[in-house]
Amino acid sequence: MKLLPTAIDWRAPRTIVAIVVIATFALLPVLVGDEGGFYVKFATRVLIYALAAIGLNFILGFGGMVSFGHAMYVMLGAYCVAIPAQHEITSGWAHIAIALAMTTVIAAGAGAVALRTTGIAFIMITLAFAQMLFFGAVSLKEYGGDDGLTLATRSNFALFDISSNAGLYYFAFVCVLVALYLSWRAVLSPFGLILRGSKANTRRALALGHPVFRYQLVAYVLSALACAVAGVLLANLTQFASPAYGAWTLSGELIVIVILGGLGTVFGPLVGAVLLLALEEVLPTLVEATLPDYKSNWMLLLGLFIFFIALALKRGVFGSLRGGKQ
Amino acid sequence: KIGFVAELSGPQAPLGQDQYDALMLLIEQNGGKLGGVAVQVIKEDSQLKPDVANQVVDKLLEKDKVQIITGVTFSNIMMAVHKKITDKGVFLIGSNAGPSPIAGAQCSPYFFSTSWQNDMQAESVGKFASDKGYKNVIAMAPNYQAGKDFIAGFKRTFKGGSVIDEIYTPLNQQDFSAELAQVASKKPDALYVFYPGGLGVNFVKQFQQAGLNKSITVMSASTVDGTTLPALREAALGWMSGTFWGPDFPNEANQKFVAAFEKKYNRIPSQYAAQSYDAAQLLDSAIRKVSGKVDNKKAFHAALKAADFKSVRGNFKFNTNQFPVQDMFMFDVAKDAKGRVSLRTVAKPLVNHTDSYAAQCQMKAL
Amino acid sequence: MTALVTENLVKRFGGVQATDNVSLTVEDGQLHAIIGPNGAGKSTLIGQIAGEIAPDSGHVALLGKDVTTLSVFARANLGLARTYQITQLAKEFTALDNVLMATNARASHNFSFWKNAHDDSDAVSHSLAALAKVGLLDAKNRTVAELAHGEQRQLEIAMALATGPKVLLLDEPLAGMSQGESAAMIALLKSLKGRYPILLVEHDMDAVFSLADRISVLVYGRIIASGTPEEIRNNVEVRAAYLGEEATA
Amino acid sequence: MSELLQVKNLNAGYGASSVLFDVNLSIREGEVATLLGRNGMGKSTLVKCLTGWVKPTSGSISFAGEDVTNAPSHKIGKLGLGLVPEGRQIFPTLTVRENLLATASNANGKSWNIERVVALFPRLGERINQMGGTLSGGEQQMLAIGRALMTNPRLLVLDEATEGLAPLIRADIWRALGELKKEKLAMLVIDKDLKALLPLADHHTGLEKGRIAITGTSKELEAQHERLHALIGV
Amino acid sequence: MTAQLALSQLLNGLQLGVLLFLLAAGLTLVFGIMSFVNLAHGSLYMLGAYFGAATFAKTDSFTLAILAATVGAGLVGLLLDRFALTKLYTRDHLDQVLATFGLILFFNELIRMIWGPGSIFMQVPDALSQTVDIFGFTYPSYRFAIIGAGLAVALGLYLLIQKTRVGMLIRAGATHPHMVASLGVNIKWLNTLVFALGAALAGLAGVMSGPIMSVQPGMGEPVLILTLVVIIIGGLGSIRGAFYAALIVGVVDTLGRAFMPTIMRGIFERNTADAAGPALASMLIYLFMALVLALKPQGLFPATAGATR
Ligand SMILES: Nc1ncnc2c1ncn2[C@@H]1O[C@H](COP(=O)(O)OP(=O)(O)OP(=O)(O)O)[C@@H](O)[C@H]1O
Ligand SMILES: Nc1ncnc2c1ncn2[C@@H]1O[C@H](COP(=O)(O)OP(=O)(O)OP(=O)(O)O)[C@@H](O)[C@H]1O
Ligand SMILES: [Mg+2]
Ligand SMILES: [Mg+2]
Repeated sequence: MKLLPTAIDWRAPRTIVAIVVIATFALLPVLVGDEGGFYVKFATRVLIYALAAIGLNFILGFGGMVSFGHAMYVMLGAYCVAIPAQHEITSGWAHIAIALAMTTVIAAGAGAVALRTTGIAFIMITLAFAQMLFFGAVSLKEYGGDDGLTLATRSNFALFDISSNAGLYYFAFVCVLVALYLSWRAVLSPFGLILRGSKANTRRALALGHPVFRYQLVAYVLSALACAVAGVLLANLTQFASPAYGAWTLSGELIVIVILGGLGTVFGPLVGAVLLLALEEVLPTLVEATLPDYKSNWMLLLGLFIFFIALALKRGVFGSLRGGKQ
Repeated sequence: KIGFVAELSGPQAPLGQDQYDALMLLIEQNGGKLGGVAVQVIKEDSQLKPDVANQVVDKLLEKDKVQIITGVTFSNIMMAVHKKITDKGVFLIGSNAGPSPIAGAQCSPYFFSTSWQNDMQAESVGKFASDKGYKNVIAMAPNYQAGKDFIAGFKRTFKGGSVIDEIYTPLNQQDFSAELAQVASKKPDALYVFYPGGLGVNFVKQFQQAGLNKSITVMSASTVDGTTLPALREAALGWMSGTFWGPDFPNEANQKFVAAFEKKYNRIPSQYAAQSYDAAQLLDSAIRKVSGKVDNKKAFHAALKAADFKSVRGNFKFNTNQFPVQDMFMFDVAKDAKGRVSLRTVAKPLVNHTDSYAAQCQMKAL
Repeated sequence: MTALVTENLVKRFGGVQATDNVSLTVEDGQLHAIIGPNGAGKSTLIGQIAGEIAPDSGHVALLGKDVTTLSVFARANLGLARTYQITQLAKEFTALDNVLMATNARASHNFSFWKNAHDDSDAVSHSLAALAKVGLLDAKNRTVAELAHGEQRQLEIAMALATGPKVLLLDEPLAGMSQGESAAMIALLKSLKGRYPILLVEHDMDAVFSLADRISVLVYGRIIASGTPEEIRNNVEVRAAYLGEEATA
Repeated sequence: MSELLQVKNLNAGYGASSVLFDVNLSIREGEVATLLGRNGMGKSTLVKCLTGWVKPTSGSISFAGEDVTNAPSHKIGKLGLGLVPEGRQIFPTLTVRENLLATASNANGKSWNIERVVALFPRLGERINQMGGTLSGGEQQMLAIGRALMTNPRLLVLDEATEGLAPLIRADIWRALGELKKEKLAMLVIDKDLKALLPLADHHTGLEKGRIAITGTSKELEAQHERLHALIGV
Repeated sequence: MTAQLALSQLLNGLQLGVLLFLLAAGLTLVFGIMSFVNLAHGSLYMLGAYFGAATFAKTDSFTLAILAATVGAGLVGLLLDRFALTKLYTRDHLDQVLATFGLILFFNELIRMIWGPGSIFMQVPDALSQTVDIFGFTYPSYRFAIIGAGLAVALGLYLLIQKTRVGMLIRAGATHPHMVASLGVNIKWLNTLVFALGAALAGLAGVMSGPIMSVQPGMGEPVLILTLVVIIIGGLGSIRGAFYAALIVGVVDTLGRAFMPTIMRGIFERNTADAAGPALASMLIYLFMALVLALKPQGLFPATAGATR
């Protein structure tokens, strides 16, 4: 698998980019100082999106399962904070535990049905599940329906204090690092090898004796869990949970992040998240500075940018950099 | 520095655009000032996404350090940012969305609305229907929070007849042929609908095409308004709509506003523009009162609360929950003097109307 | 023990009777060849034995166990390995990774998330040995897309061998190989013969007659003859339906 | 007789890896040539250069009087190069009949039609309305040959066209190719069956690691038995 | 419930189905046959609606509007294909997803810049603005016209794809484009043709729905999702499948909406029924799709009986 170097080459552009990105994130709160609370929050959002994208990439990039419904797990995670909080349960560990448990159950069920199909049908059936959950949340009148639910305070993690912005930031940062490391290990492990092999040729994998369905289901649930944690964090960041977090547009955005960063690379999703969200932030300002009348049309540029990236780079931004030794 | 947040992209952008244009209109009329103080409006697009709204509000609060935020188009966006803004002690002047929790239990001294609580429009239509003595009414709305609120509000004030059927359509549904066939077959005295934005455009057109304009009276809320009428034109003639303001209001403030708005933007202002214009006037009056010292929160709050300005809607004052107490009107769609399709006042079903959640609000002192 | 038994297998595709009551046995250590005209149903038969195609009726027994209702991977885990007539490989994998995937199938499941698959020296050396057997050691780090057609055919066989099979199903292993490689492959099959029971489908008659212990001839989904190579070579019906002149050569 | 195909000093490869080095080959109208060599020596790569799938890094190819070194595939096809590719590549979602008809053409005044193809491969007649993708391997191979003939080519290129065919059919194909040769159809044949190639072909080119290792007429080749043996491992 | 009501609901379902078919046909052609995932198909629909509405407003001729929409969208499709998308055909599906997602943003914003953010108005043509009385109920004649036009297009497409050489080549090119080229066919132009045809059909659907739905930026996306559902249920790449699936989805959706609440009220008490009914109705087609896929992963009418060996 040429996309995946077997050993790290410290001088390869990919490694350098990865180190620079990680280091920047690590130092960001220090760099921007007290005045930069906004940037810290923005970076937290980037990390949260990255975490969800890392989860999605695990099945999309490595397993070939294009889920168009992963936002539903983000939404689920968010509601697993907001609803217990409504009932005075504020422990963050409890929120995470509930989110993980709920997600495991739902993802196992949805995955088991969805994985009966492949390709485009899989895309659509995952979308279908997400839409059902979305409309389900919209009809939750006692929990705000589509107006959503506000959180009085952030979750209470005994060891980590996330009530400050920097605290939440570092918590998210640690989650992303852990997710990156775990997916790096998993992808190179026999499990990952078989998962990738099943993507490349399912028929052969089966004939070799691999229970492909089980591998895929496990991968699907794992990836959903990452998204659920992202949802927990998002609810804490915005102090809000709403069906909008499960809208198909967010599922689409996650896919875009993964592809933009570089499909089937471990680090790509983080780069993709940084790029997409930074563009959404910078472009309006840029357009305003040059063509003030057209500020609200900045999405035109974003669209063009995404289009040309897809056209020019075969493996996304990070994926197109040279990797380590083959 | 004033922050302005609204939907400025996507299908719902016309609402946000009207809010923005009206705000800027007043500031321009005042020579770039509000209350005698030069202001800078920082405009942000919430893209109808709660997490984006959060993001832009963070930016306004922490990077731009604004002291006042106005705008906010949709209820779910309001819910996502309301707490964050008011917790910071920044004044939020809502010029559209008025979800019930904010009028009730979650009310805050830092929040003022120059529009309405969501149920108010529905209640005025309900009252109107009672006054007219309709017996059998069918109510229709999309199946989401606001849709349910609007039907509940209608039923609250509709007395003497019965709602023979409530039809909730999926939020993403664009074609109403099935429901219209249903309605036609039941032959109600009147139909009450709530279909905001593009949904309304679809609904009105399809209603007309089904040949129902002649046979069924329609009372609507948030369906035919300044943002949808340009797309609907003759198709909406005869439709009725309940709200607090119409461009034909004779009071002087309004005549001036409508004329200026039409002159500058070359279109009839919508109620969203009117609400936002009032928000701007409110700020203008309050800032003037404290002579620009917005930092003195107590004084500024009192100044806002006094609502000492000439609202384009005429009567205006704040209730305990800092939502307006106002008259509610009924309009129908007709051609105006210049032959354009617009709203025309036909009745005033509710006078000095208050919303029904104020009782749940225990307003903290500042 | 009988390694493989099929009993009255029947399979229809619409109007085509692809398999018509096929019963055959492969004894332990035996190389059983199946020959027959194109479209006779040989690959379909292999598919039914491997579990990819569900027979309309009939049974398959593997190493004394009825596996008719078992899934493809369950049969593989019992020790059944196959090659495909039309190459089935993981295209963007290197040759080594392809074989490594096969090697990893020796354990019936492999939910190991932690260790690097390439750090498992046992598995790697086992895989390299399989590559060496088919003469692909030099190509181990090339991706499948970079391999010539014949090399892909060789890899196909390496993968089947690497799973450590108890029974081998080979669907035209020599197809696409040049004369030189064919000869090497025949030698390899000879060395495997006796160690594994093998069911071989092949159109290369030199290979079939030099390798097979027993030959069955499939025509229009039916076994029309079964016997030693000598018997088959001299069977008039078989010559008319399949062999033509070549048998005399 | 004029040169139908002329390959001069051809170099080609995939990305960074070079596969062909200074290959020369020419075929005249009505002539039959072969490419010999073990697996991976570059035979198919040469074919891909002829069809425009792989662009040469240097050298030139002319076909039917035109320089086609960098011509698009469809132009080469129109000029009359009929391909039976490695691995068949028949259209799985078309029926047998449609496979034959879809790209048929009679631009070159030859007269292949469905009846003739079916007469050559009766098996295809029996399967005429079956989807291409469900044919057996050998049936697909027959279809691929039939499909190429239906374009009425001036030069028929067969890349391992007898792979996976039953002995009887293989014999049929060799006989058919013999007949085509009589009709003065030029051919380039890649096959491992030297026994069949020697009587059919006029001249041969053997490749080793992308370089020409041996050339000559059938007679000349038989004379260099040792060399041939080393080259293709007979 | 009267027989008339049931019949008019059936017609409603048919009309929705036909409209969906116009979109699905183009999408399934490029998607299933050329193996190109074109998320921007909805944008072409939107462009068609705008071209049509603008032309109609200028000329008052619905015929011209239809012409402008079809030709205009087709032309945009042609240009897109020639100058941008060709490169993407041989690439991974996900690259195509990314690129066409970019195009969606681009087109939506472009439309907003040109025609403004609000809905624009499109009237029903005078000749079709009446209602027709049949079997004792009235039905908008415009909707009848949609049904008629859709059925005609369906027939034409069927003949084109199944019965003509072009159709065969299109299908052949889907799996082995190189091979088609080597057999002497200019596959690029063929693809362009297919793409433009799909785009033109999307444009046609756009202009036909203009007088019914609101013509506004972003109108393509909800429709796109529904269309995807249709082609999945129908089986990728199958025009026949798209046709039946579109009609089934149209009818199921309409009847579900029309009768589900009543049915629910028969089962549950009013409050539960009012909450569950519409929620279920919104999920209905998704449920239906999930059900179809769970039972027949290839869709109802798969294009190929495609065994690969
Ligand atoms: N999925 C299918 N649908 C319809 N017919 C099929 C299908 N699969 C195979 N067939 C038909 O069944 C018959 C047997 O096919 P099979 O592949 O088993 O032949 P084979 O003996 O392996 O031939 P070959 O030697 O050419 O590979 C053929 O006629 C083929 O066309
Ligand atoms: N797409 C490709 N990318 C990179 N290298 C390739 C590619 N295709 C073939 N090769 C390499 O080029 C060399 C020549 O391949 P080619 O297919 O021309 O061989 P061949 O003589 O046709 O062999 P065979 O008899 O096995 O078909 C081989 O070493 C092969 O590994
Ligand atoms: Mg076979
Ligand atoms: Mg070759």
